[in-house]
Amino acid sequence: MSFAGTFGLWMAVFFTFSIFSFLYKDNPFYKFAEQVFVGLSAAYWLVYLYYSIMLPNLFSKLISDFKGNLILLIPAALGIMMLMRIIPKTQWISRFPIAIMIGTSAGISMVRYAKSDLLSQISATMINPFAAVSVSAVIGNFLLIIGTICGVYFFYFSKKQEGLSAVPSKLGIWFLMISFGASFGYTVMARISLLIGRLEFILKDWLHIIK
Amino acid sequence: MKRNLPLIFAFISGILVVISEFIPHRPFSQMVSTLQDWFMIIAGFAIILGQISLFQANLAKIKEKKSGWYFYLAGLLSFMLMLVIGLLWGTQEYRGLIGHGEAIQGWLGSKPFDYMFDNAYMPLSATMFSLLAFFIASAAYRAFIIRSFESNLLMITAVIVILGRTSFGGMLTAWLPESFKFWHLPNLSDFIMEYPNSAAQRAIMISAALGIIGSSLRIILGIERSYLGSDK
Amino acid sequence: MSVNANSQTERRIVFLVLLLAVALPLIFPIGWKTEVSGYTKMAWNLIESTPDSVVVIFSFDYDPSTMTELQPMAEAMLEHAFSRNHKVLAMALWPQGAQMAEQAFAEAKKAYPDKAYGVDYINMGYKVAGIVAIQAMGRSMAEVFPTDQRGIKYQEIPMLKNIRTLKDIAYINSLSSGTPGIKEWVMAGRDAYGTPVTGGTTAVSAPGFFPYVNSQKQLHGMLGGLKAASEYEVLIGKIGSATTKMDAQSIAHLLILIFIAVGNVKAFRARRRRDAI
Amino acid sequence: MKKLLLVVGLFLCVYVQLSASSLFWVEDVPWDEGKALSLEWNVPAETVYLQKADSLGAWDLIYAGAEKKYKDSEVNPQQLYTYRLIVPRPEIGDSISFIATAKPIEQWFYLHKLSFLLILLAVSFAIIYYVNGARNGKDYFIRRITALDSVDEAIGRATEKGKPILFVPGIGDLDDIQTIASLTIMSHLAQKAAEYDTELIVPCRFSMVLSASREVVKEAYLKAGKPDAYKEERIFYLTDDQFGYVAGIDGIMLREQPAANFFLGSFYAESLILAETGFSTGAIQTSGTAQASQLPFFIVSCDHTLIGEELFAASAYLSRDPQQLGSLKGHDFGKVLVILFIIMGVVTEMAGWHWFKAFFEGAQ
Repeated sequence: MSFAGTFGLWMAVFFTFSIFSFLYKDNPFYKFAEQVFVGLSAAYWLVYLYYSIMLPNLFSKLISDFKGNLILLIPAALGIMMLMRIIPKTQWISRFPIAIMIGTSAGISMVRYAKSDLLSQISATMINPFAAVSVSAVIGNFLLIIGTICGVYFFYFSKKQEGLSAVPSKLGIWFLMISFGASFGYTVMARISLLIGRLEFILKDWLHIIK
Repeated sequence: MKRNLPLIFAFISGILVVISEFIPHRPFSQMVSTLQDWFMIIAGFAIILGQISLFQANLAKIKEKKSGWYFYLAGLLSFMLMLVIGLLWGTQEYRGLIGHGEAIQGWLGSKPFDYMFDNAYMPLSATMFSLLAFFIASAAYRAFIIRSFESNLLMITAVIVILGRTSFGGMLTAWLPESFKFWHLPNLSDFIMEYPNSAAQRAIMISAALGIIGSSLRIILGIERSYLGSDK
Repeated sequence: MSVNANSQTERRIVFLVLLLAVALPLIFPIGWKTEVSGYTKMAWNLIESTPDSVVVIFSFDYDPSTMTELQPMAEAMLEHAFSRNHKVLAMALWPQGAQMAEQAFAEAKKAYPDKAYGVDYINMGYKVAGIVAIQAMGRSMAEVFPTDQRGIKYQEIPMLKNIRTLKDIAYINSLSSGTPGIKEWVMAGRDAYGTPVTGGTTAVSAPGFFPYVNSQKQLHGMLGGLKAASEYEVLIGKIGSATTKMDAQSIAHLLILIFIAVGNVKAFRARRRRDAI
Repeated sequence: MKKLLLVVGLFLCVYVQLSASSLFWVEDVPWDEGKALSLEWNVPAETVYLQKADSLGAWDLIYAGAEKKYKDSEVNPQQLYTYRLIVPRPEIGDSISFIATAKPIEQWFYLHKLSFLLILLAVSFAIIYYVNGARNGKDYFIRRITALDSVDEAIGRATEKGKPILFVPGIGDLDDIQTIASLTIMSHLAQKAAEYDTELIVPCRFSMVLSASREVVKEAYLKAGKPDAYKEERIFYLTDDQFGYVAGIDGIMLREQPAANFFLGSFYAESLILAETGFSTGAIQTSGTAQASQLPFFIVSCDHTLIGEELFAASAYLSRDPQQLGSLKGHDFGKVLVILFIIMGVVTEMAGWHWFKAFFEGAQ
């Protein structure tokens, strides 16, 4: 292997161990890796943003066909207004791009969530519970309908939840807890895979213990 | 004026987006994607703000010789290094300011930016991510304790699903007769994932969607405005 | 929740034991047999029942971030295809997929050293444009792949002499971790040209593809995650990296359950001690 | 409008002419953005081949199979498209072909989104109605949200110990409503922190979030009457990178040892890294997110967790601002509506009246 390759490998190994060392306790190696990570990644995203967004979507378009892309001057102006924050006196100007961005985001989120998380989830729950092949699926369908309704009711804020009205909300919590347990258990595998991936790097690429 | 005019802008842009969702005709049909492209461009400008903040903060710590200032110096240097090599020679797909740097590429095996990406950024990021394996174990050890009925539910379903996802979970209940197949651990964990779990996820999604619709509406109508700060 | 030195030590023990539990099975494989699920068996059947000497496509639609799960699948299925004497055309809808293919070939060659490049297998490299590329392959493969990864002309590749379009391919195997991937192959490959499609994906995205494994066989079974990969290794009788990694997974899962049990015993004791005072 | 009608009428005439063949016809998909054509044929054949003329007039195969219809979504509005259907006739060793053309049209309303529009309007009007009610002095009740009752306690403990408070506004940018909800909660916290003279640390992942956070905290200090205590450098940017950001926050937690951590907003895989590191430093932790997949980790590792919608209700709960409470009442109206629709949907499905569900499904 070339010198650059070997050096790169050892650098990767060093950083891997430095991050792992954090599990024992805070130490200079972690501090070093942490600061390098923050610095590197900040610059990485700046460079990435410049090449993959600013250059093709703004600068190249304006340079190659300025008149045809006049509309792009609006986001460019808003972007520059955003940068006015650097000077304390002109800080208030940045409120315009912020307000426009937040207003647009609010509009986008409103329709997007109403569609994918509200409407489609409601219609997905409109099922005939008996239209299933097995007994367990019929029971499951009932659980699905009851669980969804009780879960939604759990989030009902404008009524004290006591007496009879506490029952569905209690059921709702049970469903939430079952779901949290299930998601936790389901995720274990993916997380262990991440560790296997790192150990594979150390044992295979670096130490050549496993093939 | 410094506060009310932005609020009017927020109102107009929000309403336009909502209306355009229902109108298939141009220019409305392209409004959302155009605005999202704009968002990226504005964010592209704005990232500089954060980087200046980072730069200044590190510089201040180094100047004041705060404890561990050399770590901040290392951070600053890695920032500069990545920025400079990225701009000079570009990335795998893009040409940098002074070309592709074939000579350096021959020596390093790839562009300096990609070399740093592969050998520093990637291992740092992947290792940080893999810490989750340890934390998921310590969280389970500490928190899955028999206490109240609710926490027991959490623990029991977690145990069933953890068992059901591996090879020995299947072995454990493989002796069950055909009529009890439902209780076979992989089947049981699939059942939990498919029904009670989906029900709760749906409930969270539906109510959170209502919360998001409400918050968005408050923003568009200008009721929620703390993000703009004060008038002074 | 206050944390004392005692519980810090406990945390460290948990971390260390977990590290060992994952590392040791990787170094010393156990080779636990996994129960084979229906979908995996279906995928295996497709490759097993396809006659020999046909040309098949392996599409590497993933990158290093999902290698842990997908590479073992690629290796196991590739070995199976080699054992059935299928001629494998590797391609990639993801830029880094071509490298993944190279690695998989290198691994499979260890078991089948006689397989020759260009005669038994070929790497055509990365193709942009996802579904559009697949549609174009339905019209003419030579147009989509003027040359292979190394620059050999399509017409000069022995194994592709009689291959003109996707219809001449016996089956397609897409190993995918997102878009473009299995879905595109099903829509543009199987639905439009009738070429059978099978594939593998990560455990997280697998449920999204199950609907395609239906009576119309839009997908001839599929592998979801490491577990399915190790099942495939059981079917071809190999203790490969999936089985080893699955051993590590199983031990780690078991260990977490032991942690939960120990945690409960400890809490129970502490409560008794409190009650006694 | 008249012109529009005329144009639509003209198109109708043209296409009736062109699609006169009753064996193969192409139609514009109605009520859409003019990006789809629907093709249907009625020919007795096992397999048919459908071709489309490209810009140069060459035929491209777009479908082969036994179906009787096809939807082409790769078209542009107001352009004429020509299709050819080839039906093989093996018994005579030949094939028959049909040609049809159509033009996709852009309309002014998505009809299939009607249910979506109605439900959105219903919820919005309910919210506006209750907000108005609140403005006119109506008082609305809100049930306890346990996770929020401990906020004062957490700040109090940080004050007692003389340690700072850490507030993480999630890893979403400003285009995520969860981030904005988090910022409104932060404004209450910052005000409290200012009153108690406790330091507040806010690391941010995005520059826009940084800008908004500074505005919010500055205003809160102003409201608390302590504008001089506001330290801009304590609200800072780390990096745009997900795990780089987490590595930085972990470092802060270990070195500054904050006595209270708040993780509110949108979180992904890093949730557990943050919560477990925070736990190991002994801080009181309050978390909240609408990201259903991350809630389990917050629940097991944090002292208090805002689940889903509670995150959006938090600012109303903390401020007791009548307008915010009114809006919350509007969400509750939405929940009643949802529950009713689900029950009606299940009943109609069981009765076999599928139009009800279909009406709601139209929106996708």
